[in-house]
Amino acid sequence: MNAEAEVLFFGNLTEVTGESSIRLWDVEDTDSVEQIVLNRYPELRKQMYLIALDRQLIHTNRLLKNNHTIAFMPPFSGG
Amino acid sequence: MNAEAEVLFFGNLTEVTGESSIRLWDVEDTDSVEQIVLNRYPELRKQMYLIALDRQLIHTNRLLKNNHTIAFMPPFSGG
Amino acid sequence: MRRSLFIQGPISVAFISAQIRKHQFKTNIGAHQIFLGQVRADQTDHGKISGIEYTAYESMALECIKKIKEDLFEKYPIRCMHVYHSLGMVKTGGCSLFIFVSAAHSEAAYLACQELLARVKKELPIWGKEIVDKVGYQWKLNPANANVL
Amino acid sequence: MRRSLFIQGPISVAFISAQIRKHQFKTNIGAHQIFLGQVRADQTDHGKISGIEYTAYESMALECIKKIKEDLFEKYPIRCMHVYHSLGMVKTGGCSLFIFVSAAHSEAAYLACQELLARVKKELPIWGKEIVDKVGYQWKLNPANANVL
Repeated sequence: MNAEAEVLFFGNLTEVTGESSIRLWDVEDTDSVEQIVLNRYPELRKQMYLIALDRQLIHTNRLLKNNHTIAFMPPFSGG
Repeated sequence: MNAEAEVLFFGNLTEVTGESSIRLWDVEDTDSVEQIVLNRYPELRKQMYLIALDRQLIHTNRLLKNNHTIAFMPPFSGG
Repeated sequence: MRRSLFIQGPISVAFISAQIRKHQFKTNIGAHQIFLGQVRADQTDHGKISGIEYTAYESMALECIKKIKEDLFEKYPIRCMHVYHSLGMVKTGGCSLFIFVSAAHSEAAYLACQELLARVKKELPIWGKEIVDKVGYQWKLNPANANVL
Repeated sequence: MRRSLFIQGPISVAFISAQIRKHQFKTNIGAHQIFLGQVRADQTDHGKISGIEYTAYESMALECIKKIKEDLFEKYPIRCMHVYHSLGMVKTGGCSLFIFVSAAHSEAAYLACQELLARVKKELPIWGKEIVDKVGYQWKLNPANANVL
Protein backbone atom coordinates (compact mmCIF):
# COMPACT_ATOMS: atom_id res chain seq x y z
CA MET A 1 0.00 0.00 0.00
CA ASN A 2 1.47 3.33 -1.05
CA ALA A 3 1.38 6.56 0.91
CA GLU A 4 -0.15 10.00 0.82
CA ALA A 5 1.93 13.12 1.00
CA GLU A 6 1.19 16.75 1.67
CA VAL A 7 3.81 18.75 -0.19
CA LEU A 8 4.66 22.24 1.10
CA PHE A 9 6.55 25.05 -0.65
CA PHE A 10 8.24 27.92 1.16
CA GLY A 11 9.95 31.21 0.47
CA ASN A 12 10.61 32.13 -3.13
CA LEU A 13 9.65 28.60 -4.26
CA THR A 14 6.00 29.56 -3.83
CA GLU A 15 6.47 32.07 -6.62
CA VAL A 16 7.58 29.27 -8.93
CA THR A 17 4.81 26.87 -7.93
CA GLY A 18 2.08 29.46 -7.53
CA GLU A 19 0.79 27.56 -4.49
CA SER A 20 2.01 26.82 -1.01
CA SER A 21 0.87 23.20 -0.79
CA ILE A 22 -0.36 20.33 -2.93
CA ARG A 23 -1.52 16.82 -2.05
CA LEU A 24 -0.19 13.65 -3.68
CA TRP A 25 -1.69 10.15 -3.42
CA ASP A 26 -0.10 6.81 -4.07
CA VAL A 27 3.55 7.85 -3.73
CA GLU A 28 6.27 5.39 -2.80
CA ASP A 29 9.24 7.38 -1.67
CA THR A 30 10.62 10.91 -1.46
CA ASP A 31 12.49 10.58 -4.77
CA SER A 32 9.24 9.87 -6.58
CA VAL A 33 7.59 12.84 -4.86
CA GLU A 34 10.47 15.05 -6.03
CA GLN A 35 10.08 13.74 -9.61
CA ILE A 36 6.35 14.44 -9.66
CA VAL A 37 6.89 17.93 -8.27
CA LEU A 38 9.69 18.75 -10.73
CA ASN A 39 7.57 17.51 -13.64
CA ARG A 40 4.68 19.64 -12.54
CA TYR A 41 6.86 22.75 -11.91
CA PRO A 42 9.86 22.46 -14.28
CA GLU A 43 11.08 25.91 -13.21
CA LEU A 44 11.86 24.42 -9.78
CA ARG A 45 14.91 22.70 -11.33
CA LYS A 46 16.62 26.07 -11.50
CA GLN A 47 16.05 26.72 -7.79
CA MET A 48 18.15 25.78 -4.79
CA TYR A 49 16.07 23.83 -2.30
CA LEU A 50 16.27 21.53 0.71
CA ILE A 51 13.75 18.79 1.45
CA ALA A 52 12.26 17.99 4.86
CA LEU A 53 10.31 14.81 5.52
CA ASP A 54 7.98 15.24 8.47
CA ARG A 55 9.88 18.34 9.65
CA GLN A 56 13.33 16.71 9.44
CA LEU A 57 15.85 17.56 6.74
CA ILE A 58 16.67 14.57 4.52
CA HIS A 59 19.49 14.23 2.03
CA THR A 60 18.78 10.76 0.60
CA ASN A 61 15.68 8.89 -0.60
CA ARG A 62 13.20 7.71 2.06
CA LEU A 63 10.38 5.22 1.75
CA LEU A 64 6.95 6.58 2.63
CA LYS A 65 4.53 4.59 4.80
CA ASN A 66 1.20 6.35 5.18
CA ASN A 67 0.66 10.07 5.75
CA HIS A 68 3.64 12.36 5.39
CA THR A 69 4.52 16.00 5.00
CA ILE A 70 7.25 16.81 2.53
CA ALA A 71 8.56 20.38 2.43
CA PHE A 72 10.52 22.05 -0.36
CA MET A 73 12.49 24.89 1.19
CA PRO A 74 14.97 27.43 -0.19
CA PRO A 75 18.10 28.15 1.89
CA PHE A 76 17.08 29.58 5.26
CA SER A 77 17.52 33.28 5.84
CA GLY A 78 16.29 33.96 9.34
CA GLY A 79 18.01 36.36 11.69
CA MET B 1 65.82 68.70 42.49
CA ASN B 2 63.68 65.89 43.76
CA ALA B 3 59.99 65.46 43.21
CA GLU B 4 56.72 65.52 45.07
CA ALA B 5 54.28 62.64 44.98
CA GLU B 6 50.67 62.21 45.90
CA VAL B 7 50.25 58.58 46.94
CA LEU B 8 46.79 57.00 46.60
CA PHE B 9 45.49 53.79 48.13
CA PHE B 10 42.50 51.86 46.82
CA GLY B 11 40.24 48.95 47.70
CA ASN B 12 41.20 46.88 50.72
CA LEU B 13 44.59 48.64 50.96
CA THR B 14 42.83 51.62 52.52
CA GLU B 15 41.97 49.40 55.47
CA VAL B 16 45.65 48.69 56.02
CA THR B 17 46.78 52.30 55.62
CA GLY B 18 43.78 53.89 57.31
CA GLU B 19 43.86 56.70 54.74
CA SER B 20 43.19 56.99 51.04
CA SER B 21 46.05 59.36 50.20
CA ILE B 22 49.28 60.79 51.60
CA ARG B 23 51.73 63.37 50.25
CA LEU B 24 55.48 62.81 50.00
CA TRP B 25 58.15 65.46 49.36
CA ASP B 26 61.64 65.07 48.11
CA VAL B 27 61.35 61.61 46.56
CA GLU B 28 63.64 60.41 43.79
CA ASP B 29 61.93 57.45 42.13
CA THR B 30 59.03 55.04 42.51
CA ASP B 31 61.14 52.46 44.35
CA SER B 32 61.93 54.99 47.07
CA VAL B 33 58.24 55.90 47.32
CA GLU B 34 57.40 52.23 47.74
CA GLN B 35 60.04 51.86 50.50
CA ILE B 36 58.73 54.86 52.40
CA VAL B 37 55.16 53.58 52.12
CA LEU B 38 56.07 50.05 53.21
CA ASN B 39 58.02 51.38 56.17
CA ARG B 40 55.09 53.52 57.21
CA TYR B 41 52.54 50.70 56.74
CA PRO B 42 54.41 47.41 57.28
CA GLU B 43 51.16 45.45 56.96
CA LEU B 44 51.12 46.40 53.26
CA ARG B 45 53.91 43.86 52.68
CA LYS B 46 51.37 41.08 53.14
CA GLN B 47 49.04 42.53 50.50
CA MET B 48 48.97 42.02 46.75
CA TYR B 49 49.17 45.33 44.97
CA LEU B 50 49.89 46.98 41.62
CA ILE B 51 51.46 50.40 41.22
CA ALA B 52 50.37 53.08 38.75
CA LEU B 53 52.47 56.16 38.03
CA ASP B 54 50.34 58.99 36.70
CA ARG B 55 47.49 56.59 35.87
CA GLN B 56 49.70 54.08 34.01
CA LEU B 57 50.64 50.70 35.46
CA ILE B 58 54.38 50.33 35.99
CA HIS B 59 56.37 47.22 36.73
CA THR B 60 59.87 48.62 37.13
CA ASN B 61 61.44 51.59 38.89
CA ARG B 62 60.81 55.06 37.38
CA LEU B 63 62.55 58.32 38.09
CA LEU B 64 60.29 61.14 39.31
CA LYS B 65 60.60 64.65 37.91
CA ASN B 66 58.24 67.07 39.60
CA ASN B 67 54.63 66.41 40.58
CA HIS B 68 53.37 62.84 40.30
CA THR B 69 50.52 60.63 41.40
CA ILE B 70 51.43 57.14 42.51
CA ALA B 71 48.62 54.69 43.18
CA PHE B 72 48.78 51.48 45.19
CA MET B 73 46.00 49.24 43.94
CA PRO B 74 44.89 45.71 44.83
CA PRO B 75 43.94 43.37 41.93
CA PHE B 76 41.00 44.84 40.03
CA SER B 77 37.58 43.31 40.54
CA GLY B 78 35.19 45.25 38.37
CA GLY B 79 32.38 43.64 36.40
CA MET C 1 5.78 31.06 31.14
CA ARG C 2 5.30 31.73 27.45
CA ARG C 3 7.82 29.73 25.45
CA SER C 4 6.83 30.73 21.96
CA LEU C 5 9.46 31.37 19.31
CA PHE C 6 7.58 33.67 16.95
CA ILE C 7 6.38 37.21 17.41
CA GLN C 8 4.18 38.97 14.85
CA GLY C 9 5.97 42.05 13.51
CA PRO C 10 8.99 43.75 15.10
CA ILE C 11 10.12 42.82 18.62
CA SER C 12 9.52 45.86 20.82
CA VAL C 13 12.01 47.38 23.23
CA ALA C 14 9.28 47.09 25.89
CA PHE C 15 9.24 43.33 25.40
CA ILE C 16 13.04 43.16 25.65
CA SER C 17 13.03 45.30 28.81
CA ALA C 18 10.38 43.11 30.41
CA GLN C 19 12.56 40.05 29.84
CA ILE C 20 15.61 41.73 31.40
CA ARG C 21 13.59 42.97 34.37
CA LYS C 22 12.07 39.53 34.99
CA HIS C 23 15.54 37.98 35.27
CA GLN C 24 16.71 40.41 37.95
CA PHE C 25 14.81 38.33 40.48
CA LYS C 26 17.07 35.35 39.74
CA THR C 27 19.99 36.08 42.03
CA ASN C 28 21.98 33.03 40.94
CA ILE C 29 22.51 34.76 37.59
CA GLY C 30 25.62 36.89 37.14
CA ALA C 31 25.71 37.42 33.38
CA HIS C 32 23.21 38.09 30.62
CA GLN C 33 24.30 37.96 27.02
CA ILE C 34 21.80 39.51 24.64
CA PHE C 35 21.81 39.57 20.87
CA LEU C 36 19.47 41.80 18.88
CA GLY C 37 19.15 41.51 15.13
CA GLN C 38 18.00 44.73 13.50
CA VAL C 39 16.87 45.25 9.90
CA ARG C 40 19.41 47.33 7.96
CA ALA C 41 18.58 49.80 5.20
CA ASP C 42 21.15 48.23 2.90
CA GLN C 43 21.60 49.49 -0.61
CA THR C 44 21.16 46.59 -3.08
CA ASP C 45 21.28 46.34 -6.87
CA HIS C 46 17.52 46.70 -6.86
CA GLY C 47 17.22 49.66 -4.49
CA LYS C 48 17.38 50.43 -0.81
CA ILE C 49 15.84 47.94 1.63
CA SER C 50 12.87 49.38 3.49
CA GLY C 51 11.99 46.25 5.46
CA ILE C 52 12.01 42.45 5.60
CA GLU C 53 8.92 40.26 5.51
CA TYR C 54 9.54 37.01 7.36
CA THR C 55 7.79 33.69 6.82
CA ALA C 56 8.60 30.34 8.41
CA TYR C 57 7.77 26.66 8.43
CA GLU C 58 6.56 27.17 11.94
CA SER C 59 6.00 23.61 13.17
CA MET C 60 9.45 22.55 11.93
CA ALA C 61 11.09 25.65 13.41
CA LEU C 62 9.55 24.90 16.82
CA GLU C 63 10.90 21.35 16.74
CA CYS C 64 14.33 22.65 15.66
CA ILE C 65 14.60 25.26 18.39
CA LYS C 66 13.56 22.76 21.04
CA LYS C 67 16.40 20.48 19.98
CA ILE C 68 18.91 23.35 19.82
CA LYS C 69 17.97 24.47 23.33
CA GLU C 70 18.33 20.94 24.69
CA ASP C 71 21.78 20.67 23.10
CA LEU C 72 22.95 23.99 24.54
CA PHE C 73 21.58 23.39 28.04
CA GLU C 74 23.48 20.13 28.03
CA LYS C 75 26.69 21.68 26.70
CA TYR C 76 26.93 24.88 28.78
CA PRO C 77 26.25 25.71 32.47
CA ILE C 78 23.55 28.25 31.64
CA ARG C 79 20.41 29.08 33.62
CA CYS C 80 18.03 30.60 31.05
CA MET C 81 17.82 30.77 27.29
CA HIS C 82 15.18 32.58 25.26
CA VAL C 83 14.93 33.25 21.56
CA TYR C 84 12.27 35.21 19.69
CA HIS C 85 12.02 35.77 15.94
CA SER C 86 9.69 38.05 14.03
CA LEU C 87 7.14 36.87 11.49
CA GLY C 88 5.59 39.24 8.97
CA MET C 89 6.85 42.70 8.19
CA VAL C 90 9.73 44.35 10.07
CA LYS C 91 10.73 47.78 8.81
CA THR C 92 14.36 48.98 8.83
CA GLY C 93 15.55 49.74 12.35
CA GLY C 94 13.10 47.21 13.77
CA CYS C 95 14.29 44.23 15.80
CA SER C 96 13.63 40.82 14.18
CA LEU C 97 15.66 38.53 16.42
CA PHE C 98 16.11 38.61 20.20
CA ILE C 99 18.38 36.12 21.93
CA PHE C 100 18.76 36.18 25.69
CA VAL C 101 21.10 33.79 27.53
CA SER C 102 21.77 33.95 31.27
CA ALA C 103 24.33 32.13 33.39
CA ALA C 104 26.18 32.40 36.67
CA HIS C 105 29.32 33.44 34.78
CA SER C 106 29.89 35.41 31.58
CA GLU C 107 31.85 32.80 29.65
CA ALA C 108 29.04 30.26 29.42
CA ALA C 109 26.45 32.92 28.56
CA TYR C 110 28.70 34.28 25.85
CA LEU C 111 29.52 30.97 24.19
CA ALA C 112 25.94 29.71 24.33
CA CYS C 113 24.61 32.99 22.91
CA GLN C 114 26.98 32.81 19.97
CA GLU C 115 26.24 29.17 19.23
CA LEU C 116 22.50 29.79 19.50
CA LEU C 117 22.73 32.69 17.05
CA ALA C 118 24.70 30.63 14.53
CA ARG C 119 22.27 27.73 14.76
CA VAL C 120 19.19 29.98 14.48
CA LYS C 121 20.53 31.42 11.25
CA LYS C 122 21.61 28.06 9.87
CA GLU C 123 18.96 25.60 11.04
CA LEU C 124 15.63 27.37 11.47
CA PRO C 125 13.34 27.25 8.41
CA ILE C 126 12.70 30.98 8.23
CA TRP C 127 12.80 33.16 5.14
CA GLY C 128 13.19 36.89 4.75
CA LYS C 129 11.79 38.74 1.77
CA GLU C 130 13.71 42.01 1.51
CA ILE C 131 11.37 44.78 0.46
CA VAL C 132 13.21 47.31 -1.70
CA ASP C 133 11.82 50.66 -2.58
CA LYS C 134 12.18 50.37 -6.36
CA VAL C 135 11.33 46.91 -7.70
CA GLY C 136 9.36 45.70 -4.70
CA TYR C 137 11.36 42.85 -3.16
CA GLN C 138 14.08 40.22 -3.37
CA TRP C 139 14.73 37.17 -1.18
CA LYS C 140 17.26 37.45 1.61
CA LEU C 141 20.18 35.01 1.58
CA ASN C 142 22.35 34.22 4.60
CA PRO C 143 25.90 33.99 3.21
CA ALA C 144 26.69 30.85 5.21
CA ASN C 145 23.67 29.08 3.72
CA ALA C 146 24.40 29.92 0.08
CA ASN C 147 26.05 26.60 -0.66
CA VAL C 148 24.08 24.12 1.41
CA LEU C 149 22.85 22.14 -1.55
CA MET D 1 26.24 62.48 23.61
CA ARG D 2 27.11 61.52 27.18
CA ARG D 3 30.20 59.36 27.18
CA SER D 4 30.63 58.76 30.87
CA LEU D 5 31.75 55.39 32.16
CA PHE D 6 30.40 55.44 35.70
CA ILE D 7 26.86 55.39 36.99
CA GLN D 8 26.01 55.86 40.65
CA GLY D 9 24.25 52.75 41.99
CA PRO D 10 22.65 49.99 39.88
CA ILE D 11 22.16 50.49 36.13
CA SER D 12 18.42 50.62 35.53
CA VAL D 13 16.51 48.66 32.90
CA ALA D 14 15.05 52.01 31.79
CA PHE D 15 18.56 53.24 30.99
CA ILE D 16 19.34 50.06 29.07
CA SER D 17 16.07 50.32 27.11
CA ALA D 18 16.76 53.94 26.22
CA GLN D 19 20.12 52.94 24.76
CA ILE D 20 18.56 50.17 22.65
CA ARG D 21 15.77 52.46 21.45
CA LYS D 22 18.22 55.20 20.51
CA HIS D 23 20.13 52.83 18.23
CA GLN D 24 17.07 51.79 16.26
CA PHE D 25 17.39 55.01 14.30
CA LYS D 26 20.77 53.88 12.97
CA THR D 27 19.71 51.80 10.01
CA ASN D 28 23.26 50.80 9.05
CA ILE D 29 23.32 48.64 12.19
CA GLY D 30 22.28 45.00 11.88
CA ALA D 31 23.47 43.52 15.17
CA HIS D 32 23.60 44.59 18.78
CA GLN D 33 25.52 42.52 21.29
CA ILE D 34 24.72 43.39 24.88
CA PHE D 35 26.33 42.15 28.06
CA LEU D 36 24.78 42.75 31.47
CA GLY D 37 26.63 41.91 34.66
CA GLN D 38 24.29 41.24 37.57
CA VAL D 39 25.20 40.89 41.25
CA ARG D 40 24.74 37.30 42.42
CA ALA D 41 23.61 36.24 45.90
CA ASP D 42 26.52 33.80 46.20
CA GLN D 43 27.04 31.82 49.37
CA THR D 44 30.58 32.46 50.68
CA ASP D 45 32.46 31.23 53.75
CA HIS D 46 31.42 34.40 55.51
CA GLY D 47 27.73 34.38 54.60
CA LYS D 48 25.47 35.14 51.68
CA ILE D 49 26.28 38.16 49.52
CA SER D 50 23.62 40.84 49.72
CA GLY D 51 25.30 43.37 47.45
CA ILE D 52 28.57 44.76 46.11
CA GLU D 53 29.92 48.22 46.84
CA TYR D 54 32.06 49.47 43.96
CA THR D 55 34.88 52.01 44.12
CA ALA D 56 37.27 53.02 41.35
CA TYR D 57 40.33 55.06 40.52
CA GLU D 58 38.09 57.09 38.26
CA SER D 59 40.57 59.23 36.34
CA MET D 60 42.72 56.20 35.52
CA ALA D 61 39.68 54.13 34.55
CA LEU D 62 38.54 56.84 32.12
CA GLU D 63 41.96 56.89 30.46
CA CYS D 64 41.97 53.09 30.26
CA ILE D 65 38.52 52.79 28.70
CA LYS D 66 39.36 55.43 26.13
CA LYS D 67 42.39 53.42 25.04
CA ILE D 68 40.42 50.16 24.99
CA LYS D 69 37.71 51.72 22.81
CA GLU D 70 40.29 53.09 20.38
CA ASP D 71 41.90 49.65 20.12
CA LEU D 72 38.59 47.92 19.46
CA PHE D 73 37.31 50.46 16.94
CA GLU D 74 40.55 49.94 15.06
CA LYS D 75 40.39 46.15 15.28
CA TYR D 76 36.73 45.47 14.45
CA PRO D 77 34.25 46.95 11.93
CA ILE D 78 31.85 48.15 14.62
CA ARG D 79 29.64 51.23 14.61
CA CYS D 80 28.97 51.94 18.30
CA MET D 81 30.43 50.86 21.61
CA HIS D 82 29.21 51.87 25.05
CA VAL D 83 30.19 50.65 28.49
CA TYR D 84 28.78 51.66 31.85
CA HIS D 85 29.88 50.48 35.28
CA SER D 86 28.27 51.11 38.64
CA LEU D 87 29.91 52.93 41.51
CA GLY D 88 28.63 52.62 45.06
CA MET D 89 26.19 50.01 46.27
CA VAL D 90 24.48 47.51 43.97
CA LYS D 91 22.22 45.00 45.69
CA THR D 92 21.90 41.40 44.45
CA GLY D 93 19.92 41.21 41.22
CA GLY D 94 21.02 44.73 40.29
CA CYS D 95 22.98 45.41 37.13
CA SER D 96 26.54 46.70 37.67
CA LEU D 97 27.98 46.47 34.16
CA PHE D 98 26.32 47.25 30.82
CA ILE D 99 28.20 46.73 27.57
CA PHE D 100 26.57 47.57 24.26
CA VAL D 101 28.31 46.99 20.93
CA SER D 102 26.66 47.54 17.54
CA ALA D 103 27.83 46.63 14.06
CA ALA D 104 26.52 45.97 10.58
CA HIS D 105 27.07 42.24 11.13
CA SER D 106 26.86 40.01 14.19
CA GLU D 107 30.38 38.59 14.11
CA ALA D 108 32.15 41.91 14.71
CA ALA D 109 29.69 42.93 17.41
CA TYR D 110 30.12 39.60 19.14
CA LEU D 111 33.92 39.55 19.11
CA ALA D 112 34.26 43.19 20.17
CA CYS D 113 31.74 42.71 23.01
CA GLN D 114 33.66 39.75 24.37
CA GLU D 115 37.03 41.47 24.15
CA LEU D 116 35.64 44.60 25.76
CA LEU D 117 34.21 42.58 28.65
CA ALA D 118 37.50 40.78 29.23
CA ARG D 119 39.47 44.03 29.18
CA VAL D 120 37.01 45.83 31.49
CA LYS D 121 37.43 43.09 34.08
CA LYS D 122 41.18 42.91 33.68
CA GLU D 123 42.32 46.48 33.08
CA LEU D 124 39.93 48.91 34.75
CA PRO D 125 40.92 49.98 38.28
CA ILE D 126 37.60 49.14 39.90
CA TRP D 127 37.06 47.25 43.14
CA GLY D 128 34.05 45.46 44.51
CA LYS D 129 33.45 45.06 48.23
CA GLU D 130 31.11 42.13 48.66
CA ILE D 131 28.68 42.84 51.45
CA VAL D 132 27.78 39.64 53.27
CA ASP D 133 24.94 39.34 55.71
CA LYS D 134 26.95 37.88 58.61
CA VAL D 135 30.39 39.47 58.99
CA GLY D 136 29.76 42.57 56.95
CA TYR D 137 31.96 42.34 53.87
CA GLN D 138 34.90 40.86 51.99
CA TRP D 139 36.74 42.10 48.90
CA LYS D 140 35.74 40.67 45.53
CA LEU D 141 38.46 38.98 43.49
CA ASN D 142 38.24 38.33 39.73
CA PRO D 143 39.75 34.83 39.28
CA ALA D 144 41.79 35.91 36.23
CA ASN D 145 43.41 38.71 38.25
CA ALA D 146 44.43 36.60 41.24
CA ASN D 147 47.99 36.08 40.07
CA VAL D 148 48.90 39.37 38.40
CA LEU D 149 51.67 40.20 40.79
